[in-house]
Amino acid sequence: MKAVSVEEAVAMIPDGASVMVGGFMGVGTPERLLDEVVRQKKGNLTVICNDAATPGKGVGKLFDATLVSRLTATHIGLNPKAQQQMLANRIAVDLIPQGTFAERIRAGGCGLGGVLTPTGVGTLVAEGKRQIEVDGKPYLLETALRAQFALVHAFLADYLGNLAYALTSRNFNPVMAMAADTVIVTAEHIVPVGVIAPDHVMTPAPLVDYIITNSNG
Amino acid sequence: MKAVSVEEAVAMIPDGASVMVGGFMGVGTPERLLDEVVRQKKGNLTVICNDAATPGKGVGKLFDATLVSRLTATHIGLNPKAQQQMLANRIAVDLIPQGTFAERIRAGGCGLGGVLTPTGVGTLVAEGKRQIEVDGKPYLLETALRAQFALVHAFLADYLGNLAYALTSRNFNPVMAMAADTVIVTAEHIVPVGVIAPDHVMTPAPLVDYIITNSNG
Amino acid sequence: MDAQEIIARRVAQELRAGNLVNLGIGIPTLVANYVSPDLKVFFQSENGLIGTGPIPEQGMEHPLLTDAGGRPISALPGACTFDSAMSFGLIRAGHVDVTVLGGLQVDAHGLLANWMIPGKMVPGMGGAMDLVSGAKRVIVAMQHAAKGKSKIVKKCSLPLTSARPIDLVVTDLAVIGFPDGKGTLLETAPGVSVGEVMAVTEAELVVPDKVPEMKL
Amino acid sequence: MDAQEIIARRVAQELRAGNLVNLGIGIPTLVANYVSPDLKVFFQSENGLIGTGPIPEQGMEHPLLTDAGGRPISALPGACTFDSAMSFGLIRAGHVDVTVLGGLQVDAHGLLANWMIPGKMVPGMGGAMDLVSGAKRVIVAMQHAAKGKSKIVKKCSLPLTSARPIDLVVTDLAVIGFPDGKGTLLETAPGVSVGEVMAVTEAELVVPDKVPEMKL
Repeated sequence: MKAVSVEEAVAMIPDGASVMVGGFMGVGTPERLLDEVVRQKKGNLTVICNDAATPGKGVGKLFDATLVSRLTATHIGLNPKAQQQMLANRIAVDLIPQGTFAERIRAGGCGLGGVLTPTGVGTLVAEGKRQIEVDGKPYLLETALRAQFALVHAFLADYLGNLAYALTSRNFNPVMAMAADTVIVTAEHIVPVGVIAPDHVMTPAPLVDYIITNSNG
Repeated sequence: MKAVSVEEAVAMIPDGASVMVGGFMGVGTPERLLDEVVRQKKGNLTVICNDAATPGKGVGKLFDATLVSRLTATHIGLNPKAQQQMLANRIAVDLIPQGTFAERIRAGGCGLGGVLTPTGVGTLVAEGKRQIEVDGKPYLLETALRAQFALVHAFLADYLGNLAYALTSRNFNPVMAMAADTVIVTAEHIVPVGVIAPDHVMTPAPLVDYIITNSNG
Repeated sequence: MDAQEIIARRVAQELRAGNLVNLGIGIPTLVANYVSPDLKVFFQSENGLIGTGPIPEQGMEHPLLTDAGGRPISALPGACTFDSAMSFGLIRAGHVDVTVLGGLQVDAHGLLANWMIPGKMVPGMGGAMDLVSGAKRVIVAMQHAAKGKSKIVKKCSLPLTSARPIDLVVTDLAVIGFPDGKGTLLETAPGVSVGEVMAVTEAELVVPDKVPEMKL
Repeated sequence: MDAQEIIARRVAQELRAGNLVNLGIGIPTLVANYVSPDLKVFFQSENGLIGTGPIPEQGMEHPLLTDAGGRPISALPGACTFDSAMSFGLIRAGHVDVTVLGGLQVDAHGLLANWMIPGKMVPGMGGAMDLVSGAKRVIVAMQHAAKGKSKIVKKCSLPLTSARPIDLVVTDLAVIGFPDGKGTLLETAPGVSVGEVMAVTEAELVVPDKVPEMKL
């Protein structure tokens, strides 16, 4: 783990990068990193995030600034700007079931090629996917999903990189922290090593590449 | 969740049942439940456990009492009694890679039909299994594993059934607590509801069917 | 009693002690208002919480404790949190005993459409497909008809949410179940006759000789 | 310096600052003794711990803090624990930077056999197959020969642990790598000549003009 400024961290992300962003309706999203992505005008991004949040909040800021060219999400129903950009064909949007979204990212982070899920069998979601039977029951093969960067927000981080999340801000952060080449973290509080009890660490230190230290939150 | 005595709990397990047992070399194994299984002479069991532990410890006790007829595990190298019973064809043993063992149980507990793993491709482990390519890379299809009963050992349990595990006694307990029809738990300490912080619960209460209350540990 | 209250009260009666329950947005959310705390039902919020409590008093909200819509909620004693992979593991494997969801159409065999209307903006299915495929019991809570058109249809014209039939529909007019896969009128709303229900129902339903009235 | 110390010291030189490392039983376990704490290497124990520390002082052991053999260990400040699904997620996806394992045979292309001998009791592969398939870098630490027979073979006669070749073998006589998939003699042990190594090596190895001696 390396401590860096938010400016340095975001400077590493090239235009056109694939970026996983933690959070659920903007809760548990690294706002400071997104603000800086907007400030540095990183464009043409492939964003992987549960939802499009709302304008002005979470990944919603990236749609406000029209920085997104592709989006993989489970719903965008509460962000009219993302919807407009989708309808205008300015964003290619791939909408997938939320459980499948979670498992595909987990598979990417755990070295699995994919998982077999019953979700989506017999629906539009099955189109173009392999259907595989196990014990006579049909499943869809859903393949692993990874990204170049994961932007993660933790509640506590220590100086080794161990992370703990609070309440419903955990959501997709732990699985994304395993599924990207480079993991960049903001935390509400950065604490000395040993303050987070071993049993309470949710993301082990070796998974984290960079922690933003020039400002919390 | 229902609080029961260890005698009542084990009485529910019929001869010939399939039983997942938490623990890794006997660490994190519900010893009191196994002692009672031996006392009630539940026989012909299908045991699913990471290893055969050692004689006198953990699931080792079930081999001491020759109660096991089938075993799915990752290694039995430190239990000569289990080995003897395997060589004498008194136990059918299915040895599988440890990561595959964990994922098959997790799949069983998470409603997945199976997972694609690179582990075992091109080895004896691949025999009789479907090999599936994703993006040109070969994977083995490893199917979900479930049992009738899971015997789980926690560090803390509350009176709703929320569980927390300590240090290396966590191991397979959380995934097994999701993958069985009936989940029976022993805990080192049973605490009032609210004592385990929401973020520190590792097995949510609704997964637990029975907690043994007539003696801790 | 308005239509929504009828539906929510009737659905609440389906919940059993200790059930793990996931409520969708809209009418389903109202169900919690009619469940006695003594029943010790666990409510799951799929963004990562079991043990959701009422909306917090003003000033007691916390930005990191929210429902699936991002609105502040509270957590009851004994609540627990988890990540999204765990949350949908609970849903997909049937650890969630009951899910209550809204619907656009339910057909005569219990197939549900509730996530998209072709030609209109598709907001995404969120967790709906996993909930319908995985929860042990799926209850649809919806108005019987919309703009004068029956939502209980012969065959869904809208894209299905799952190939798995649901278990029960509760509307402002009726309770419909699917024994042996056949839509069956189980109850009528207070003061509503069987004939009145069938008059606004497109699907052919099995109608038993005696159809009791909902007890609310 | 005995054979095991030569191997362990040389393997230790392969570990980099901040690496997440999994050590197998036997000689691999000794590697930790030769790694400076300043390097801040993370050691994983696959039963659910990152940050394993030395064997605790007598009386300071705890039955719930053990290594993969069930023996008491300690946890360093900043250690963390997790379940087995997470543990092998870390291993399978290459989050584990280096694994050091024992071996029965390594062939000329880097394929490893280390989990069973047909006709003998099969104890099970434990985590070995996942480690060899998944860790970012796989180092085999073993004696060069056993009972006078080379363990560096033309082709493994024993069942393979993985179809994925390993990256490096360190023996009491040599360091062998596999650039372009060809077994290549990279270093010899102190006081051992290239000829002496090749005399006890069954596999044909690429031998560069200059083969340096291990610096221990």
